[in-house]
Amino acid sequence: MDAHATAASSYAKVLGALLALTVITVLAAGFSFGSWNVIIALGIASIKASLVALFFMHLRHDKPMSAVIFVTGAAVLGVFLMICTLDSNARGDDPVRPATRDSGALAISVPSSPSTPGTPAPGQSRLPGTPTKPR
Amino acid sequence: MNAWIRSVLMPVQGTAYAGRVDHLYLFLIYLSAFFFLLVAGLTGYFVIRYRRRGPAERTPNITHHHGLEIAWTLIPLAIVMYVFFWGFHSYADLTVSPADALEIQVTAKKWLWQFEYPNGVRTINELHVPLGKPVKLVMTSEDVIHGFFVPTFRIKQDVVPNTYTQLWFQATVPGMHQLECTQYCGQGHSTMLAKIFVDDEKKYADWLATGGDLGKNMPLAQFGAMLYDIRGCKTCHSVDGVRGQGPSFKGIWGHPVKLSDGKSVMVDENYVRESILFPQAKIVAGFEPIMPTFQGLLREREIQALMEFVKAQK
Amino acid sequence: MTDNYLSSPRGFKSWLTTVDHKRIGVMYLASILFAFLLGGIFAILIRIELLKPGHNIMSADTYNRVFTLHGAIMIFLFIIPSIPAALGNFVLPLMLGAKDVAFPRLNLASYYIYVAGALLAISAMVAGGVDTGWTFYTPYSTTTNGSVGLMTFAAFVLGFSSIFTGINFIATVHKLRAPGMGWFRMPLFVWGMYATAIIQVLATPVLGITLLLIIMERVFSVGIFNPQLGGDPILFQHFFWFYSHPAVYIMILPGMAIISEVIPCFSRKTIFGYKAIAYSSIAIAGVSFLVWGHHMFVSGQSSLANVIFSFLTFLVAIPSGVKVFNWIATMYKGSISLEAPMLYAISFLLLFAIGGLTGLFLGALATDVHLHDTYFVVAHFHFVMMGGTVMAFLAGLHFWWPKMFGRMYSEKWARVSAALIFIGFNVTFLSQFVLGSRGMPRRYYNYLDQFQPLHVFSTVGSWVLALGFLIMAGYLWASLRKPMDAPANPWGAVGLEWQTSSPPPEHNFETVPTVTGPPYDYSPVEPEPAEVHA
Amino acid sequence: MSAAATSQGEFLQHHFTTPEQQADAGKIGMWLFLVTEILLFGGLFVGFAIMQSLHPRAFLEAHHHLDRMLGFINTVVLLTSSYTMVMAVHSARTDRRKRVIVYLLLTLICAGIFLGIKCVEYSHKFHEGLLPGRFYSHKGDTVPGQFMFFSFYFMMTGLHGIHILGGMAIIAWVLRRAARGDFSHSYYTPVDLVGLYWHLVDLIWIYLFPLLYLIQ
Repeated sequence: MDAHATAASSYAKVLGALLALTVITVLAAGFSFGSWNVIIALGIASIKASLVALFFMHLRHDKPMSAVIFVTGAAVLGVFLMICTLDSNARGDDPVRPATRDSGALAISVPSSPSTPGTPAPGQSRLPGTPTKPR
Repeated sequence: MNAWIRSVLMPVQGTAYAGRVDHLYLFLIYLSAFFFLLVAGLTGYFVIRYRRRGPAERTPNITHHHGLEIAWTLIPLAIVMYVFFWGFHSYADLTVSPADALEIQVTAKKWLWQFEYPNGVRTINELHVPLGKPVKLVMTSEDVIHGFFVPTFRIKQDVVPNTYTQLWFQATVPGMHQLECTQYCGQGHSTMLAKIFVDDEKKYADWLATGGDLGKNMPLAQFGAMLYDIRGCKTCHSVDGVRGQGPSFKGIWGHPVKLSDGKSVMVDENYVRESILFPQAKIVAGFEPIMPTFQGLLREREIQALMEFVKAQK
Repeated sequence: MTDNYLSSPRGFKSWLTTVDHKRIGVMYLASILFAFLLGGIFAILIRIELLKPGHNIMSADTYNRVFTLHGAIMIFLFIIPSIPAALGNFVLPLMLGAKDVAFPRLNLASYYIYVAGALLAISAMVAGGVDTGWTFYTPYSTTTNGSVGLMTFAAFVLGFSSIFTGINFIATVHKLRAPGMGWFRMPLFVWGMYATAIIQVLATPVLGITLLLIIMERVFSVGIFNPQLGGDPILFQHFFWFYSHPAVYIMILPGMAIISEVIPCFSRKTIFGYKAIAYSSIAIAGVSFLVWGHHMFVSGQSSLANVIFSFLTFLVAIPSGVKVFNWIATMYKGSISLEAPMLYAISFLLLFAIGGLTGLFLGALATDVHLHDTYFVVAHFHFVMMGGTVMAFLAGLHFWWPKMFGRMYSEKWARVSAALIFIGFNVTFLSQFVLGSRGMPRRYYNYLDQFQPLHVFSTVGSWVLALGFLIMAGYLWASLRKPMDAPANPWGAVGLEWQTSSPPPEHNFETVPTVTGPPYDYSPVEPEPAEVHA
Repeated sequence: MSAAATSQGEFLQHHFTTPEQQADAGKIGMWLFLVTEILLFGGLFVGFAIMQSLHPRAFLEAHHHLDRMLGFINTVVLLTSSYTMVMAVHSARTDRRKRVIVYLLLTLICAGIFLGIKCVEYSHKFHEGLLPGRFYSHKGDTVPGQFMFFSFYFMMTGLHGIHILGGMAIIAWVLRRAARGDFSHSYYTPVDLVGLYWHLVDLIWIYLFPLLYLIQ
């Protein structure tokens, strides 16, 4: 019975922590910390996710196998995200990479009117903004 | 021996870089041959030497050998690391172009290659470059991804829409070199070929000065036939009545043709000219509006020549 | 004795609703063989079209659809499920001494999802076809006509079938091993399946989302892969190959797993370097997630990524090499008998060696730039996929055929067919290495005249291959028509699956087996069974 | 005790030897499935990250159209539902059958509220023309390319919403079984596994909320 009461009250505490963190993350988003904003927001999200995984999903007391599976999956996703980001950024540094980055020159306004996704109309398929010569 | 293997397996070496690629290629051929013969030889030897001689034959219980395991882990590891660095080292050359390289803009679209020189000369499916001078290509695509591949130069690079990719080379063998599209791009993929002409300094200068003025002394119809060939028309328009991506030229001149909007139009000078310059204006019924415009790519005389050519397809 | 899983319970309906892993395995086997036939017909059509340049039997559009279907069918409908879902489903629980897989109903669901995916794929073929190549590269795939949406959805559905098989196998290996069977007493086939299942579970979902994004791109123009809307087509290639490179190991690891069974059996000798082979399977599974970018060396990916991926790619060569050396060492001082499964295993060794070694050419940056997207690549992956996985599949099929159906096939015809397949395969694909090196790009409908002699050579080889497979179909069918004659253990093999009758009873074992010794303990094997079928 | 013994026998499948073995296998299977879900969503997250880094200003501008308050309320609702779910599992484990039913019902109600608020949000977006891809028709944008944010907004929240619906279906299913009295301390795997799934859906939202609603 004691064990029961402890478990139940610890779940309530975890919920309290989760709600508090949610309030904090919303408040933090109201201030500008530059590039730290993303890190703070995702950091808090990760703390919340860990709480859910450790307590609600019982990883803390479960057999280690569940945690191994979970962490492996997260790690694989991490590798995927990391390498895609790395390549995307490294291409950005390339001198011949054109200005697909967000700049006024980029005319990506609204995708072409609801025509079929079929062949892009050639002849004018060259989008405005593309032919900026490198350098 | 080396030269023989190379001549069997590889095309001509059109650049110094090709020589370096072939060097690694040959090394890998020998390396592979060695390991293949090792595997095949041992397998063959064991199969014969230890063939089953009777139903009750017993074998020794050999489970493992640490020394061997380590050896055939570390030795191949050392070899592949060596190959990695070699491949990387040669490749590094390809990624950095010399500062004084002649820069040519390349635009790929279904299914032709378009080249633009610094002085504004434009060509289609035909690239002229000076012998022994570094040439840098800045490439982009107008529709889907294409691939720029010159086997004799051992260079290849995908050409991506809305992105510029680059390649450079320094041709050392005069004459014609084949350019092929290597990234699958649809119906005309295998006909998306172009010719690269490596000319000596003088010939190149002459060609550039005349703006690549082909067919100067040719009769119009004959010139048109040549343009039909090299400007990519033949990828989609046949002259024997076979339906391609576009209508065949056979017997259309002087006849009315039905358009996709239900109207019809006479195939004459004005219509053909409009179709070359503004291909989306009037689409023949049953065909997709996929033809690229040739505005700014063909000179007046070339358009006339093409008209003569179409006229001649009775 | 007559009471086995094939005959009881009786009735067609009992098959359709079965949760018996053996029956599901057999149904999978029938389905994938049909897919193989279909893909094979497309392959022959491709080779006939390429007999001479220009139009032979089909138009460029048809050709593009045919090679797309050949690739998509062979990969999604045949190779990926071939060994795990068909043979693995049948033997994995037997090898572990289990009564079934962990989730029998999920297993049946996986089969029906496979069937649904296959039907969707076939309807995509009928409804306009798909001309994108099995790689679905954007922006081509998002702009071309045809039933790309249906085909990608089919592949998405098939992915779930693969995931469910993977989940099932992992749970089975963890929880259903017979008493006494520790991790290092498991047959290496199980290790290979386990490594495969890890990749299936971790990589396939990314393919799922990639395919959904293609559908979204076609329906909504969401923009992520569309360069004209500010998207990045190269990112698509990252997404695609993040699955599809590990998928190559979903295809080859099970092949390696079969070879690890067949070679000790027909050498009648303990496997050499058990732990090295087991660990190398896991190592391959791990590294397979880090090398996808070698499909993108000329794609416009950053040079930095190129270098990193080239480096990692070479690392994956090591565990594969370790396995090959261990298999050869297993034959040393063995008692080697060349029955059909062993013939295919030896074909595997030779062809996979070529496939693996030519991988070095493609991993090295400088040579890859020249060879990329040429027939060299086509030849390379056919050597790995067909020379590797399909040969291993055939080895396994002939190895376990008596166990599955209780009947021996004609050994004489099996040898003829193995020889024809080996010769035909080499004629077909060795020539393509030369074609590629000389600059023949892949997916070409038309080609320069200079390449014609080698194309003719290759096409003739494909006919020899087809003949080999026809003969195989003949003798396997014939074996099914005769009464059951296979002993429980026709090859004198030591796995648990050989301790039960052929075919096994409904719940696999009369009494739950207990494992007391190491696997592959061939020293005390009784030669009794060899005479039975001789 | 006797109830426990019967439920053991009743739900033990023939190929397992002990209920513990069966429960463990189920758990491994569920976690593997959850990992596939993480990677499925992961693809969208990676796509979002790359596109956001390519078009930061467009994404920043676009996210102002989202209602932070509604997002916040939905986060609270979903976190609460996670709590009621874990309490349902806990009650099942401790043989409080009535409470299992109550907590499962509460979870269902929370899920319903979440979807209701989501519907309100969606209808606002539809109304303003903030639609994915080519259907984007919002007027007066200062930064081009905002449609892509909404492409991701709808794909991510849409896929998440589908998972909520699926979750509601399986919660209803265990609710029925709980009402039938299937569960006890010796057999509550279905509640446990459904709980795991539900927490994962919550966990994904924990990341979606700051990424979509709180960009700076």
